[in-house]
Amino acid sequence: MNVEAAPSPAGLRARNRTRPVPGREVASAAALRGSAGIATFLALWQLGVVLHLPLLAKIPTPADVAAAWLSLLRDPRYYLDWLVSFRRVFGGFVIAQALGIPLGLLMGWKAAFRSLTFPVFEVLRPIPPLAWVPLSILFWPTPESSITFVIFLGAFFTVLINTLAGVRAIDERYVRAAISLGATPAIVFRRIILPGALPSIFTGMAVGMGITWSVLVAAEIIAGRSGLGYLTWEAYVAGSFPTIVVGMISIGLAGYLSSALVRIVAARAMPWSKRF
Amino acid sequence: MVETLLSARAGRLEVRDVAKAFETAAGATLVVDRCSFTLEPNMLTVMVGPSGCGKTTLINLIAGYERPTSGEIVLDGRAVSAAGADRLVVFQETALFPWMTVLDNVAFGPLSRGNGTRSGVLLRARSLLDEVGLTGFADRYPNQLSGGMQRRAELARAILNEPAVMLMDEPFRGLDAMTRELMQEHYLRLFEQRLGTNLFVTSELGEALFLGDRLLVMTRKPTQVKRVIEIDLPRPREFHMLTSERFREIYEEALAALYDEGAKSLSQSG
Amino acid sequence: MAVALKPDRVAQRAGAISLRAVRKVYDPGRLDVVAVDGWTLDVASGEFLAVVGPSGCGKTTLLNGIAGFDPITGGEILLDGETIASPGGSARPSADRVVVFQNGALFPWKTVVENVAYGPIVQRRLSRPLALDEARSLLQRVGLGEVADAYPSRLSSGVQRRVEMVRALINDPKVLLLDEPFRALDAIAKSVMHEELLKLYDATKKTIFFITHDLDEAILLADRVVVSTTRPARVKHILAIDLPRPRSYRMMASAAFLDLKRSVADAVHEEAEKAFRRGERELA
Amino acid sequence: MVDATLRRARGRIAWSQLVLGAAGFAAFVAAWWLLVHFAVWRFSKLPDPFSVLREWTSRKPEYGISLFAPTYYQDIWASTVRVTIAFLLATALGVPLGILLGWNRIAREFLFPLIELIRPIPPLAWVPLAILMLSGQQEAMIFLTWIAAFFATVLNTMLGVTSIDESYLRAAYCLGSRRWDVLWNVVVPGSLPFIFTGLQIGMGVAWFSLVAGEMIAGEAGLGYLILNSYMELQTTTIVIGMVTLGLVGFLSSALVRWTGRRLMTWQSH
Repeated sequence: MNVEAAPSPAGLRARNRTRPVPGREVASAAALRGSAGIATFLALWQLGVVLHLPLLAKIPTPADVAAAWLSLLRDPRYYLDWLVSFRRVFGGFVIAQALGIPLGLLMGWKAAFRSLTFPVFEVLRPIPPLAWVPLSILFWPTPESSITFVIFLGAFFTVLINTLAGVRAIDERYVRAAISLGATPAIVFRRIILPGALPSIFTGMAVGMGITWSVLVAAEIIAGRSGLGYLTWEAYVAGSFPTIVVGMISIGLAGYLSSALVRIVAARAMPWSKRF
Repeated sequence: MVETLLSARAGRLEVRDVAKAFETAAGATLVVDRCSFTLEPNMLTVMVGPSGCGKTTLINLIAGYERPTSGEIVLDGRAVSAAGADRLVVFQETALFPWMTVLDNVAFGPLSRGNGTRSGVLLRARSLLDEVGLTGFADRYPNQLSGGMQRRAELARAILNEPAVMLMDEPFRGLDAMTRELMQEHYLRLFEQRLGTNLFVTSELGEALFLGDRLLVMTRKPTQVKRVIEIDLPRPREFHMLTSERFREIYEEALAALYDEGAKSLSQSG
Repeated sequence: MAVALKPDRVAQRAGAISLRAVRKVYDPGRLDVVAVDGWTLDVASGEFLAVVGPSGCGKTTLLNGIAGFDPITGGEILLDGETIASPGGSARPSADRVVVFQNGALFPWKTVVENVAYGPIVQRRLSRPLALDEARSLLQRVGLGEVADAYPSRLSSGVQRRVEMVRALINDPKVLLLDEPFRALDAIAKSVMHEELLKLYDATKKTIFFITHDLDEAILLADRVVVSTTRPARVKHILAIDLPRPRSYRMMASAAFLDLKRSVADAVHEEAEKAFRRGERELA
Repeated sequence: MVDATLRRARGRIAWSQLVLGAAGFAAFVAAWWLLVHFAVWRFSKLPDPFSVLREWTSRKPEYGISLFAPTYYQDIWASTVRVTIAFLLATALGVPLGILLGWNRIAREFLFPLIELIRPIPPLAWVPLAILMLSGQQEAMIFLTWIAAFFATVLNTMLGVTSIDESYLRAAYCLGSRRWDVLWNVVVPGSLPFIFTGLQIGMGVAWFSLVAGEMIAGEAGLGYLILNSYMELQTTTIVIGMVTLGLVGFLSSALVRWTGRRLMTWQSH
């Protein structure tokens, strides 16, 4: 593939594409196939439950799930669960960024500080965040704060490691060019290191956001009294099986929306980058 | 006339008996050995040599990114000890900061050093961008420009910084042969208008002879100066001189010296 | 690489390519990007033909059409009188027409000898040990025996290109299609590779279709140089190179070489500038 | 002379890194001990590092779990078996599916939107459904662990196939390959680096989910050990469980990395 010349939008597509550029018909064919795939899945699910296939015997049908969702949409508690879960996730997530990003930048920027702190993080990192749940409940005064702490842990190491890696991956040429142009260390940090690490920081945020929702669900099951994870668990305990699936879908949706939010922020913060 | 205008400008750089060794897994390797040459003010010195011979190391030493293992580098009577704004490197590929607009990139040096008011610097940056033909691209990000345009923006950034010595480290590498020719013309126009001390490193002999006043042919690693050839083609240089008889003679002479080294270095790394 | 590869087959004189009004349009009916337009050209069997044009002009598209990677929109391409590509039936890639790629395409997960043996294994269904033996002895003959068991990533790009040529030639193709194969090399490694390629060509007399944007390279290597316009690629000028063979890098400093260069330099420069201006216009 | 100076400089860097690392770790342990010992804020509720160490290495552990207790190894074994089964299943199903999705455009267009639809549901949200679908606790836990690793494997494998440089495929075809040759000689080895990235991520999320599953619904295993110790307020045992989880998690990732490196000697690093 060529890398050199001025690519026009058309020219770029013409040259980079090895196969003919897909036209409208091809694109709609793909959409059609995708919908067909999803429809087939739903049909098989419905059929499997109706026919009492093994594994699916106790599973609600898609129709049951839709009905349960509709009735839940009229229940104010459902919206409260959304709110509670979002609050927990964002609380832990924001604290993780606030601590992880500066720490990661510092570790990437100062070799001595990195040598000092890195081993400790390397030892703590492989412990799954949920293993912290019991200690967290013991230590923090309120259940809410212990859930937030576990969520914080879920995102913290990811953002820290990504920030650190982002700083380390900045091309030496940029730093050298800045110094040759007369930049002081403070300017190098603010205008080279910080923006240079941003893509990696946002990658860490996106991954971390995924982890926090996963952690949240488990934490709410183990230690919560409300939220989407608790809703799902409560439905299981109460035997209202369609609501379990509604809960799962809601959590999936919430996770998807949060990730989309990270992507939007990233695109805003890095207008120069094509990655987000 | 040019003489009187620029005689006050300093920028005489001497490389005196410099050696540089690097530590590798296999032990220390000597990359530069007993290397001496002088870059004269208002002269475009070009340096060619086999790839991997240590040209980039020499640039890094002159720029002050690395310290010589022995010998010294002297700029206008003072020994070079660290990187500074008086020596500017234009890197292989490009080192425009991807997260700044073209204008911010060009204005970065003077603004970092607090050299002039912000509006004054931006004004000068804009007029320089006009000069290199990038009017209308000031607010783009580098990755929205073609390779050739990025190189011109980088030239503008370097020139606005007014370094005593410009160090061009194969700046047009990676461009295709045709774009490269156009960039050479651009660079020549800028040099012929401003002069100053320039060192231009390349592995392309045609490029070297088209641009330079003096050619340093380097040996393979550990590198030192093998031949110095004065390129007495008239200025301003024109594209058509590339097919002149005088050019051919110099080319033949340089080619013999260079090919000899290149073949040796290839058989060496085998 | 002075050793003749299968000299007995040189006499067969196969590998003539004919382009008949070849045209390629990307995204027809919508963007309508005409990449290649009206190429009519005969490449004789055993001829070394170079096409020079600015980047993105459509040269690679033309090569892809001959190789069978991409269907063409108009005209036809013939190999030894047989249609291999037309708008109706596009060519399949085949071992008749082996491509050496711009950035190199040695499989990084195979050693040098495994790379070279790959063609005989998949194409002639040779057993693995036999194919490896054949590959190893060929590598030895061309002076690459020492690197036979190395992975490509351990080799310099110059050596990688030499291996890639060997991998192409072991299949005894009718045509070699070279897509700026030396582009990533620096000037000196490039000139060493030129000499290697010239020796290889003199020994095998394969038909070579070589695309580049380096005029010096094209003149030094080829029998004929076709100057292409910028997109859409059309034939702008054809220059017969009458430099004697065998050739060497020293000819680049000869008066005859410079005369040849002078005669097309303006045409090439003009297209380069056109391509450059157009690139900037499209970005603005 | 030059060499000696350079070697000394490098030696200093490595040595100082080691010293700093040890100092950092010591500071961490010391801070932990001090905070617990002087009962700063709520730190009195946590065990101090030395009592954890004492318990862990004790022949007669106060709460029954130490390096010398068979039940400790039973828990490790239970978790390891679950992760291993789930991980192998995820690899066996995920890699071929990922290759199919990457290699066949039609299959990708059919299945990828469905996968994208299910993927945002965190593996742990499957807990209740898993218990409902699968009769035994063991199966439910393996399912949970599997689903986490499965998605990571499928997506990375698919990404690996689609990111193979087109010129390798073209080179293979013009050397005379059939489709099947290309699959074995280009697609599979070419996507191997991505596959192993996927497997590494998969191993990480497998442990992550397993712990949650064992805490919620387990009857043995390290996750269960931690939660059970919590119920009985045996805080030193909680920490032992956590550290053990960190260790086995680290070791299993290292195993995947090592296998990957053995299979990809051709990569230059």
